[in-house]
Amino acid sequence: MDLWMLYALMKKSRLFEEAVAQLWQRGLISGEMHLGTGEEAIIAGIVSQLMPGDAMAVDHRGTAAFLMRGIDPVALLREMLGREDGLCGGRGGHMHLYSKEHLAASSGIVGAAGPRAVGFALAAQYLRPASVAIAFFGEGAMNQGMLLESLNLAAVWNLPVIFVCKDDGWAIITQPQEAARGDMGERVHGLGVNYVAVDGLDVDAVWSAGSQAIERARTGGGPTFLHNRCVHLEGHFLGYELLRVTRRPFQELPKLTVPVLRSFLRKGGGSLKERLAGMKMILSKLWSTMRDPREDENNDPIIRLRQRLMVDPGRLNEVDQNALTEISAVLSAALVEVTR
Amino acid sequence: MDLWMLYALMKKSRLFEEAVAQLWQRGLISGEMHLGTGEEAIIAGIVSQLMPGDAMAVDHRGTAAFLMRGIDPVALLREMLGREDGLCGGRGGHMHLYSKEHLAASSGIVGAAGPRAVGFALAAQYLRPASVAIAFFGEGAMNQGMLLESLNLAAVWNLPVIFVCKDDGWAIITQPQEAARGDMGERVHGLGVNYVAVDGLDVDAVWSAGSQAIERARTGGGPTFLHNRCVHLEGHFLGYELLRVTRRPFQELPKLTVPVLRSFLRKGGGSLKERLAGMKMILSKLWSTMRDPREDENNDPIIRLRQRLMVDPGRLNEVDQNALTEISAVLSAALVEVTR
Amino acid sequence: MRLMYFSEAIDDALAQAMVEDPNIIVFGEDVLLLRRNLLARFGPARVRGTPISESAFLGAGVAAAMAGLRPVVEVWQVDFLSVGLDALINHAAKLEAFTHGNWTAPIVVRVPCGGGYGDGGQHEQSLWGWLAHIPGLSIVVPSTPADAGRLMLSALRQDGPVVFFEHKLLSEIYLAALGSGGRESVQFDVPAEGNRGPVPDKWAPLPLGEAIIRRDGGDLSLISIGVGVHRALEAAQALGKDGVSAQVLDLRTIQPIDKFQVCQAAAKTGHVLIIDEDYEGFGLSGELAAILLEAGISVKYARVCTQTTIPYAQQLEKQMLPNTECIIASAKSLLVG
Amino acid sequence: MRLMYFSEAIDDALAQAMVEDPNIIVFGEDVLLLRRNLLARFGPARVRGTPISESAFLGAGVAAAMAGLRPVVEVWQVDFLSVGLDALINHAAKLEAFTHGNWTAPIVVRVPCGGGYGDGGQHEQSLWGWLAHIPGLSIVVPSTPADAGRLMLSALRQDGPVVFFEHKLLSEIYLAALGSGGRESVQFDVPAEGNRGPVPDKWAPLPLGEAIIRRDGGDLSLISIGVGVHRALEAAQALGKDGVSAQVLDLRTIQPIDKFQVCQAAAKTGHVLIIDEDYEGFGLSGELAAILLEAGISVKYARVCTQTTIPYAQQLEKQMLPNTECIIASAKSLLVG
Ligand SMILES: Cc1ncc(C[n+]2csc(CCOP(=O)(O)OP(=O)(O)O)c2C)c(N)n1
Ligand SMILES: Cc1ncc(C[n+]2csc(CCOP(=O)(O)OP(=O)(O)O)c2C)c(N)n1
Ligand SMILES: [Mg+2]
Ligand SMILES: [Mg+2]
Repeated sequence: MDLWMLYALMKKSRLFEEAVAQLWQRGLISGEMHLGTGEEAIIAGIVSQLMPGDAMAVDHRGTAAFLMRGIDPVALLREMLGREDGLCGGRGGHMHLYSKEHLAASSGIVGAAGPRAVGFALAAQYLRPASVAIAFFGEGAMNQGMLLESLNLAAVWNLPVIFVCKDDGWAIITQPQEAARGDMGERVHGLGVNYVAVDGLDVDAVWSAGSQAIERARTGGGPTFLHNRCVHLEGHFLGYELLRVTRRPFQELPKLTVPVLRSFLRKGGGSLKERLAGMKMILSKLWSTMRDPREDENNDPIIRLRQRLMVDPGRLNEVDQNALTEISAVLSAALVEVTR
Repeated sequence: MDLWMLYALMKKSRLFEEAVAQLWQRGLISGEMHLGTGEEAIIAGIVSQLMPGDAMAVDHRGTAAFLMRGIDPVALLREMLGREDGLCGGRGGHMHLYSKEHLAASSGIVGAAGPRAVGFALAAQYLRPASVAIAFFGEGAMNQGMLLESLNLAAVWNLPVIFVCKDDGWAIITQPQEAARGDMGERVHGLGVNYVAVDGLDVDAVWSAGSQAIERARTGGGPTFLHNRCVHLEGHFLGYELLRVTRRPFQELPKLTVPVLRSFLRKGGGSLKERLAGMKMILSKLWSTMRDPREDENNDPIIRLRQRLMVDPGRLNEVDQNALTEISAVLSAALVEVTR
Repeated sequence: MRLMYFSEAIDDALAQAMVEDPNIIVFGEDVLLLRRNLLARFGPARVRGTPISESAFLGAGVAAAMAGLRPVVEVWQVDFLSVGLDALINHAAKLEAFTHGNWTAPIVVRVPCGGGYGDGGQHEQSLWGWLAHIPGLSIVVPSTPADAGRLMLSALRQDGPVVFFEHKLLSEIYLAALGSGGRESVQFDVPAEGNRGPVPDKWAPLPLGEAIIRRDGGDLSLISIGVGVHRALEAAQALGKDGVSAQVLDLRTIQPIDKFQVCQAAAKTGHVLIIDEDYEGFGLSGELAAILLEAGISVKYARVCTQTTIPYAQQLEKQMLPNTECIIASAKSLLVG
Repeated sequence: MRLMYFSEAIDDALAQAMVEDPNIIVFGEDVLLLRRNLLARFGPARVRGTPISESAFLGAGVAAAMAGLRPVVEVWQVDFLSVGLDALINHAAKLEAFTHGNWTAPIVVRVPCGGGYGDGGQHEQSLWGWLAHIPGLSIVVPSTPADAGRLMLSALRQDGPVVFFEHKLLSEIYLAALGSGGRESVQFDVPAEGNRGPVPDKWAPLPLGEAIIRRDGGDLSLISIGVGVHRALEAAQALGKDGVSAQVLDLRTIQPIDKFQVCQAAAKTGHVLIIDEDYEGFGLSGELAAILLEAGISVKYARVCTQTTIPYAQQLEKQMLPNTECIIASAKSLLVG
């Protein structure tokens, strides 16, 4: 494992996504935008180990994985800008990124990465022995039947799949304690798949767990599930309401609370107790976001890795500079003919 | 628990289904026919404990459950005969039996009993406190996403559902070792549901486990999964090919093997090794059926229960006679105007 | 009369119904966010979040309806019904037939639909004509706040299952949640009358199956539904300037469908142009053609529908979805040809 | 020329293709039983059973196709696609569009369909017109053994996904497996020519999108697909005795659909009767009406389709499915009216 290489991957991905965020804010990218900022250690730890012939099934948060897989960043950005010369001719957009040569495919349907990785791995069994398929998805997806089915199917067919769960503790505004019961490890085991819990903020840990899982898969040992915890720095997607409220409470809080309070007070409906219980749920959502884990620098995998790499500040600075230069070049190349 | 009452239920159900089988053989009942013979202990052990307001979601093998729930057997039989005065006006047939007043509903879609029982239980929470909902399904259904999802949902909402898995070791011709990995108990636990393994051939055991599960559900303790093993005496459905071969090998075996052998020998295709592996799978299916567990009387829950009730042969004889009389009466009532 | 936004109107009518009928409950993913106003008024027992388990919670909704509740079950987008269709197709839709009318499942499935905000092909489908193919489902696609609220009220009074389509381009809630989020730099082609409009002080149900003429005209009948109605109205106005008098018929529901008004409109002008944001083939536009032919009404006919998978790029997306220019061009060539 | 049963012909053509192309694999629930002949010839690596996990294995099939295999994925009955549609609707069908033509998923989904053997409303649906609504799927519905084998060969050569419908009433394998099992006391109304017929010694592909005239006639065009074609032929013969000369057009595939022959047939006789075992509304019969109206062909039109959920009782089932008597009656009233 080369921490410097991993750091460079993560840093470039971060800069790229930050640029995407700005373009989105300026209205140059349409639709929803789910960033992967905060999960870079997970993506880098896995994707850096892929070889030609390996495949990747990605969810709605796939930019980092595509970037780190070595897919042309200019084409990627042009895709998001909806240009004819984008990765998919502007037809897909950020939730529907595809690269046939890299066997990399995204999907906006929660859980679909599971069956897809199983199919990729099945093809590998016939056509590309010792190749593997990765599925990236969130903890929310682990309540989706097709993903559960696909774990079992991968186990039954002993396929080289690595199921990579990026558990940020949120599925839009839904938290695991509201949406799932039972232990994740047991759930995965009960579907016949090897389970490993990993600190998804530590690229070292992800890389090591990933390395074992991938090796196991390449040598016919079957699927593994890596359960990685992380924090999404921009919440569910750009413009995420709860985060907006947290970040600009004076402007945003009234927009949310005034109608809620008005409704709370309206004649007819639940008892006071019921209404209060409802209010409490809304407030607790706000509260959970207010205790923003993003404020703790330890929850940013890049900051964490930097601390380790500080042993060589000169080299770190150089890598940072290179990343900046590279992404700036990508930006200018992609934006030719677009910026007004 | 009243073993005599349970025996009577089981015996009547057996006689009823045997009559159904005959009518089906005579062509008076159309379509597929999945009997529940062999699983009577499971059904009786659970259904006998239901109260008004309790609900039942049944799969394609639902006749026994409907019968034991006290739904008019004449209407039931007339339904299978496709008559206007059948339980559903002849519109449903044996896979689509419904009784609104009993909150009992079947479905031919494998796994659908799960979400349905969850919905029934949800309604119970609002409208019929302390009522429960039962889901009946096979072990094959435990690979169907919607059933897996519904276990989790029942746990999240802490619903009064009893998931009753009737594990006969077969899903048509597919056996669990080919179709599932991981331990069933872990799978269920990992979805947040209390798991209990039960000997489904022993009505006593089912009743006791069921009683605890139902009590727990009625008092707000949430869902339980009962994993009951059993043997289906008629195989998957009437006319089941593998069983036919076993039972009438001289007539049936050639029909199956001659085309297979011809294909095995055709030019072009797999290597000899691959072909032999294919042949071996077919033979092993036949072999599994040949070692017919049905030949062991211990696998018939009614025979097993009789052995215990032999302490009072007089009473046993009386119960048998009553069952016969009752089912004969049902038959003649249902068949009025039908038999030619 | 009050002024309301589209989804506000639906929620308001729903709230009125919830006050009257304690058996109405609402659930779906993230409804604690989407229906927070209802949550604050009716409490968490009647407004519930769910896991991302569409098969399970749609199925549960159908069964809860069978057992006495009136669930309004929400799915994030109609496109995602693909993972949970069994409950609707094989259960809700067939129950009444299977039981010879004895048992029904009065569930309302609330689904955002439609495109024009940049999410692309897996998130902007319409699919109302698709679902209408299955006997036993009612299909409602309102185009104004007033209709939306009133049709929600009717939906809640049906005996059987209703799929209630809420066009995202009309819905202030979904637009904010999905399309624009925290930015003010984007603008969508939102039909003003569809997005906000007058609604009654007290909601009264609008029966399913009643189309309405949104604009009268004698040369040509534009028949549409949802956002398409507003595009048709815009086109009709432009056509008016060119001396073409176009009528606009808003179907409002397609199952049941108002055959009478369809035939009347067609017979009146002899020229029918269907505008449908759902896919062109094997859908609403075809069914309308069959209705006309069955009635023996001979007309000139054309259709402007979504041809294939909706592309992401803004310009391509705009061209793919039925737009005013397309409608005008088709209308003109229909009248000439 | 050889004589073959319907499914035997499909399997035979499939086997020929499997010999030529090692990337063709077959999987689905219980295929070890259903395709045991292929299993014995090609081995378990190419013929695989699956758990009852339609979402997972259909999705896996689509992805395997993306990654270089040519999977033939089987589902027990088209009705059960309801639990696994996402893979087809949102993935297989959209891939080519999403990638601007760069990537496709050449999967063949083999689905038994249709009724007439007593399983009722949740097991006897047709749904071909339903799936045809989704752009990006090819839809094949053969009516004879020869067509079935040849169309399977074409399906295996398509770039994109194909749904291959196998009517249970034509299929000796499904009839034995589902309808009659071990008894000889039942008899279904199986069209003889559809169930067994001459097939070529070596299979050659039949291009998708080519309809065929099964019977010529000048008064009336019966347009159908699958088992409906045989019912139409029977009706045409009966009509012939009454002096009505009816033409029968077998569409064979509906996506692509042979617009040219549809229009030609309609223009020739001026009277069109659609016979479709799929549900009537928002489906094939409507699309055909639209095709005619778009082409400006004015005809007398009627349709005999499945009206609603198929009832279980034999007599009711027979009445619900398009049957010869119905077709004859509709034809006569169309000619008179
Ligand atoms: C089948 C389906 N249901 C619902 C959605 C709407 N949706 C998009 S992302 C999301 C949350 C996903 O949560 P998780 O899997 O934890 O991933 P995260 O966004 O947290 O990375 C939901 C519900 C969808 N895209 N697909
Ligand atoms: C969704 C779905 N897929 C496939 C089928 C076809 N099918 C009917 S019964 C059955 C086997 C079910 O096995 P199991 O759940 O173990 O129940 P058992 O028949 O053994 O009682 C299958 C595959 C179906 N009815 N529904
Ligand atoms: Mg998450
Ligand atoms: Mg079983």
